[in-house]
Amino acid sequence: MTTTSAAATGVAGGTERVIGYSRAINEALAEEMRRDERVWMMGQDIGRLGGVFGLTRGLLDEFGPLRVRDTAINETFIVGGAAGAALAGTIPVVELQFADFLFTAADEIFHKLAKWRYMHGGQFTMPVVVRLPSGVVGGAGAEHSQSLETIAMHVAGLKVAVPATPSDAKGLLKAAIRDPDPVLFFEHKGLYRVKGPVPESDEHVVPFGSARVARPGNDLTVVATGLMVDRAVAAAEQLAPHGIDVEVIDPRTLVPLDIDTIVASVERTHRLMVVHEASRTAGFGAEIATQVQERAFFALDAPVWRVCGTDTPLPQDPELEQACIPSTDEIVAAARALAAI
Amino acid sequence: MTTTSAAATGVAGGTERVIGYSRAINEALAEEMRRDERVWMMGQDIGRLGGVFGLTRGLLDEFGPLRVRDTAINETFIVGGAAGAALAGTIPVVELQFADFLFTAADEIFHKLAKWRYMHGGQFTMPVVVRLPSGVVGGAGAEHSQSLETIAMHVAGLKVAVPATPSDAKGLLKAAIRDPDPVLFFEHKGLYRVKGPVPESDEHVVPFGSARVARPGNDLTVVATGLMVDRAVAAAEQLAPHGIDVEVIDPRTLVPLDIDTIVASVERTHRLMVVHEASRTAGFGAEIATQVQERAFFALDAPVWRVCGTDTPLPQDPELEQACIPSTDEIVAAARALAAI
Amino acid sequence: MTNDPGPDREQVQREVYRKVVTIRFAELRIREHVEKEGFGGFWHPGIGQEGLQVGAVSAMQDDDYLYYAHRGLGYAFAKGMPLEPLFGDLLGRANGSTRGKGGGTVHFADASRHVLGQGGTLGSNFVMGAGTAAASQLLRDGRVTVVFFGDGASGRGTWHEAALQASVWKLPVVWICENNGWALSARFTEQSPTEHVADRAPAYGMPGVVVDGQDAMAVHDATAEAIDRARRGEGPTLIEAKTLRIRGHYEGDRQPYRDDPVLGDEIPNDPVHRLGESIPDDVRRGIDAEARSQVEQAFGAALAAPRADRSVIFEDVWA
Amino acid sequence: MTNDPGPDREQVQREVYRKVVTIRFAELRIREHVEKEGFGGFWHPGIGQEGLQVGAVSAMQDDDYLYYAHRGLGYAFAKGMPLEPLFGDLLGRANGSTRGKGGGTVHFADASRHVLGQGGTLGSNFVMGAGTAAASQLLRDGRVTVVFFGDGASGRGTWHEAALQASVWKLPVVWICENNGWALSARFTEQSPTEHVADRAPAYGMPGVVVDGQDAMAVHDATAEAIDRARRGEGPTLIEAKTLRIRGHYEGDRQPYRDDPVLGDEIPNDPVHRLGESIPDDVRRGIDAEARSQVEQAFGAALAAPRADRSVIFEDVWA
Ligand SMILES: Cc1ncc(C[n+]2csc(CCOP(=O)(O)OP(=O)(O)O)c2C)c(N)n1
Ligand SMILES: Cc1ncc(C[n+]2csc(CCOP(=O)(O)OP(=O)(O)O)c2C)c(N)n1
Ligand SMILES: [Mg+2]
Ligand SMILES: [Mg+2]
Repeated sequence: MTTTSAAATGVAGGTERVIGYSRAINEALAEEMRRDERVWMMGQDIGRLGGVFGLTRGLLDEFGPLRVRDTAINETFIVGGAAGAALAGTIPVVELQFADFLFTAADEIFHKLAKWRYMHGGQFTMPVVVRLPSGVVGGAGAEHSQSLETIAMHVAGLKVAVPATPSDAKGLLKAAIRDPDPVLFFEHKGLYRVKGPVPESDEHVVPFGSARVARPGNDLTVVATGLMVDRAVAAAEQLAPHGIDVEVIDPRTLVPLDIDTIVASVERTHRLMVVHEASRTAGFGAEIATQVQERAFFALDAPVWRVCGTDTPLPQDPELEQACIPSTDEIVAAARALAAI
Repeated sequence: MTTTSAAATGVAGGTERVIGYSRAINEALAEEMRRDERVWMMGQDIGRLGGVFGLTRGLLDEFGPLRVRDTAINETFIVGGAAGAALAGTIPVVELQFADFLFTAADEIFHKLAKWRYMHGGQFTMPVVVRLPSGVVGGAGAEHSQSLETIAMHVAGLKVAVPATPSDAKGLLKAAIRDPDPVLFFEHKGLYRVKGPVPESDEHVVPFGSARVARPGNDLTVVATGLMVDRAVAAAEQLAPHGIDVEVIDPRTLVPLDIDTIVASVERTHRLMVVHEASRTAGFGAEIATQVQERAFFALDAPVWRVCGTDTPLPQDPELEQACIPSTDEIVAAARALAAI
Repeated sequence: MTNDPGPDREQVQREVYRKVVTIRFAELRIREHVEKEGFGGFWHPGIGQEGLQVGAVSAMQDDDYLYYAHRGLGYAFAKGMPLEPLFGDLLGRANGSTRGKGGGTVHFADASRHVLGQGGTLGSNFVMGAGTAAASQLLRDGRVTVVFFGDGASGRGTWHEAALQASVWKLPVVWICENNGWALSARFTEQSPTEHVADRAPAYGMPGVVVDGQDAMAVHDATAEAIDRARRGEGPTLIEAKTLRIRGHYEGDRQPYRDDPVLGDEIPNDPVHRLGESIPDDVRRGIDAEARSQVEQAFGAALAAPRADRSVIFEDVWA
Repeated sequence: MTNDPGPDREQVQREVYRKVVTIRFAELRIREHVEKEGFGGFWHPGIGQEGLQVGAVSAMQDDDYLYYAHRGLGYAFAKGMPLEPLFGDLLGRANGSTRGKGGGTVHFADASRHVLGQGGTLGSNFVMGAGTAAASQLLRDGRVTVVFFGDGASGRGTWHEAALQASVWKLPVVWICENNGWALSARFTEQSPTEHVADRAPAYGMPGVVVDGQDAMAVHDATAEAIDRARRGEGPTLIEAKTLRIRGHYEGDRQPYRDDPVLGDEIPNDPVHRLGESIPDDVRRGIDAEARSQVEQAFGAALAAPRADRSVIFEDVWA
């Protein structure tokens, strides 16, 4: 355990430790289950195995088989059952093994979770968290690698988290579990092993709808999420010596979206680029671009650009897969060109 | 049967009749099934009943129960089965009773239809059409009224049609059936009874990726689809006497998208507004807005605006429902304000 | 309201009769309204099926959970919801339980009476219901969840996923299939490889029971037994109540597809008559009069209520 | 290659042996590669299950359609796909059948041999397969579709939707469940309310057959019978082949969850030995040597092949 300065980590005061993104998620689950015994989990292989990505290790031992339940291969039950269990006063945190599998429970996610409260006149709350291991991870193929958060952003009724650091993974997951609304929690599989400082406190809760400035800058605003945040920051560091001072903003949640922080930045930098791993067309980059030009059109000196995943399915081959999502080099090149407009 | 001038209808030459949007769809199905005996249909209640909206009336009698098959309530089979049937050399045209039900077959739509060809190295084609009665219709509620075409636009591998007139409904459906790729065909339920001129010819095929200028104008470009096209044109007529000459463009297909026609228009009018029934946030309006500012930023005199469905589920009450989607009045008001910037 | 211990059988039957006849009057009143005034949405009449709905729900305890199906109001009324909010929902009134959000006939809810609602996509109730039962198991609250569905909905894959898991976990849930022989234009006999939906129960290691759905008390008894079993921790039961769809799929459906004698107004084996037989005439007439006036009054009140205000559109998206 | 008419049984068995032993060598070669060189993707070893895969597929005609499962290469090789493109897929080589698109062990295809592929989401094969069979019914092409799946996948709702429809329509499809007792870390006995997956067949009005999956010829015979039935227009059959998962879920899985004796390298009732018994030693040794060198040569060729070029990324999205 080390104590780092607030400036270095962006976290105000307190004791911190450097832990992995996976560990941060595991701790959030354990702490919230200790805090509130209505919190429980279900999913495939989360118990005895501790999850395909090891995120739930140790939880079966601590909380027992009624609170850490291994299901059969039945995604509609995992999500729809969670919805039903929420109506009966519990707080289910469920895992789909891959975010892509939200399509195998889409009626349950986009109808039951998103709309039940509304359709039934607000008589119920729907405190469900769906954990969704997301993004490319090295050869998992077209149906196990997608970034589908935009779809969740389009359908009203779902909150959407896209943590990029261990600290945010933990703090946002704790916020998600405490939230009375359904949350789709997109964990990036490529970040599971990344380490970073996380506040020690049990009350490290990161509020939804508050963006994080990952790197301050003055010449160009880059909005990035998930795996792209580090690449954008790396690109910024490469650009700095060339006199291009990039501000990198990580919105952390897409619903609610902290557009104010983004607009304020663009009003200073006059240029915006959105970087995301999800396919380009009709991805959330378009929404951010559109909102910014709606609100700050006359502050923009250049069009808003996007650096995004290809409009293709993802090939299985790990090298081809990387070629389908933005690299640091691509971000550097695009940022240079945009800054030159 | 009447012969109308090409100028009045936007259709080049030939004999035309005025028929309903439903009838146009029914004719397209019948003609394509006559033309190619590999074409067949399945769905709930499409045979004996002729479809919940009557779109398939008479087809069972003409083509028999093996080519017009009533299924049980099994959307994953309807879509996934169509995918499998396409691999075996047939051309399935399937109906989901409401577009919203694509969520009950989402794995089949967004994975099997969209990616099978790609994942298997291009060895197969996937000539499937999924007909999706879409949009508000007067009291069908949150899970029977949505406009979900944006989601299909985001996931690569699916073509997306959104016909707004009887002529386009027929011509695009014929094109969809002839297309070797999977097509999601969003029919607007609120247009089923609308009539319009449709060319007589069996070869009235409207190519995908070619927008239609529904009303030419010089001061402001409005892009609208489906039920919104008529409202946008009505708004344009109201604005004309006030010296605001609106061009209304109906892209007709979202994938592929004829962005060139839109950009060319904006380069003339210098202002763009997108009108859609789908929820605003991360709707396809954002994509069009973003592409236009990417390509014609310096031609824009004002931000691109959107007039869209609310970011809420749709209430069942028909009056409340109408309040959730753009009205002609709202389009008029927004266009006036945008023109004044 | 379980079978035992509780009020004696005669009282149960009288109460079931009262509720069934009330819903019957409600059915007739709604049909009249839809025919005369039109209707925003779809009204799926449940006339003729009220007996099984009320019979089954009458076997539930007050704090047991209910997911109903789309065919009428019998389920919710039997669970204690007053008529006025139900009619209010139907008519899109501000006094409806969903204030114009759910409405149609499709959605109403009453959290205090554990009426949890219904999914608009058939079969979503299966997984929701199993999940509610899993919560009861976790909380050890002793509650049972009852899920209604039609013969058509039984084909949805969610059934398979929910039923397997419910059986393996021995969840306290009771599945009640209203088999009225039709799913819109699809005959059950043409859509099922087995004679009964209940024939599928062994695949899930659960008891399957076929019961005459026109016999409200038989449904009551079968449900009571299944509920007891569930409450004892022995897991789910599948009950199939055989009934008939008297009218079209929705009011206004002309049923061009229907090749059995279209039933129209005749209700074979009418549960109202069957339940009424053993009730003394004067008592029955008193109940009927009371039910009729209750319906008239509630329908009038709903009609007189204001429509929901547009401001509700933006309410209840988020908690 | 149906049972009758066709080559005599001894020849069939010898051919099955040849394929099984070839796949066994392939399994060992791949394991060696994954352990030494690592692997981009997941390799789900099928070692020990080759017998049932090859046995079943050997009962298919050349133009019958195949949807395979994720456990090894036995299915595709038995259907006639050469080893080189299969290894190429595995290694992400340009000579793979999917040129880096599907790869892993998961996806390969051969349109000319009617190897149609596999969905990455378990259970999607059910609905795809039923649909392919519906096309055959429409085209009257006399083909049968065979769909493989695991005991775990049997819980997906797509099974229910596909199986009901296939039965009612009497589609020419044969379902083959490889029950190896595990779905990743989930024991079948803890996830199923019935002893056998095949116990669910009566719910779908179709025959359910349990067969020893280590006995390749028994699986062959059961499949041949089911295929004949399907081809005669009598509808689907559910065959459950009992087998064992010898290794982890994927190569590298340390199986912390596994409380039965982890099998490792011992293959009880090894199909290779069983099939080999009746083949004269010298013949068998000849087959083995040939198989081994075929594997070595194909693996070498795949290793030597170039990786797929980046340009393929944008190919095959559209026709
Ligand atoms: C997933 C899904 N598919 C289709 C529909 C459309 N639909 C509504 S009711 C109905 C028929 C239902 O039949 P059944 O379950 O037997 O109930 P019944 O109407 O006979 O009471 C259909 C097809 C739907 N609501 N949801
Ligand atoms: C819909 C879906 N859920 C979960 C998974 C992840 N997954 C892949 S293989 C597997 C276990 C499959 O078990 P089984 O069907 O018995 O096949 P086996 O691996 O034993 O051959 C799981 C859970 C998936 N691919 N698809
Ligand atoms: Mg029915
Ligand atoms: Mg298995």
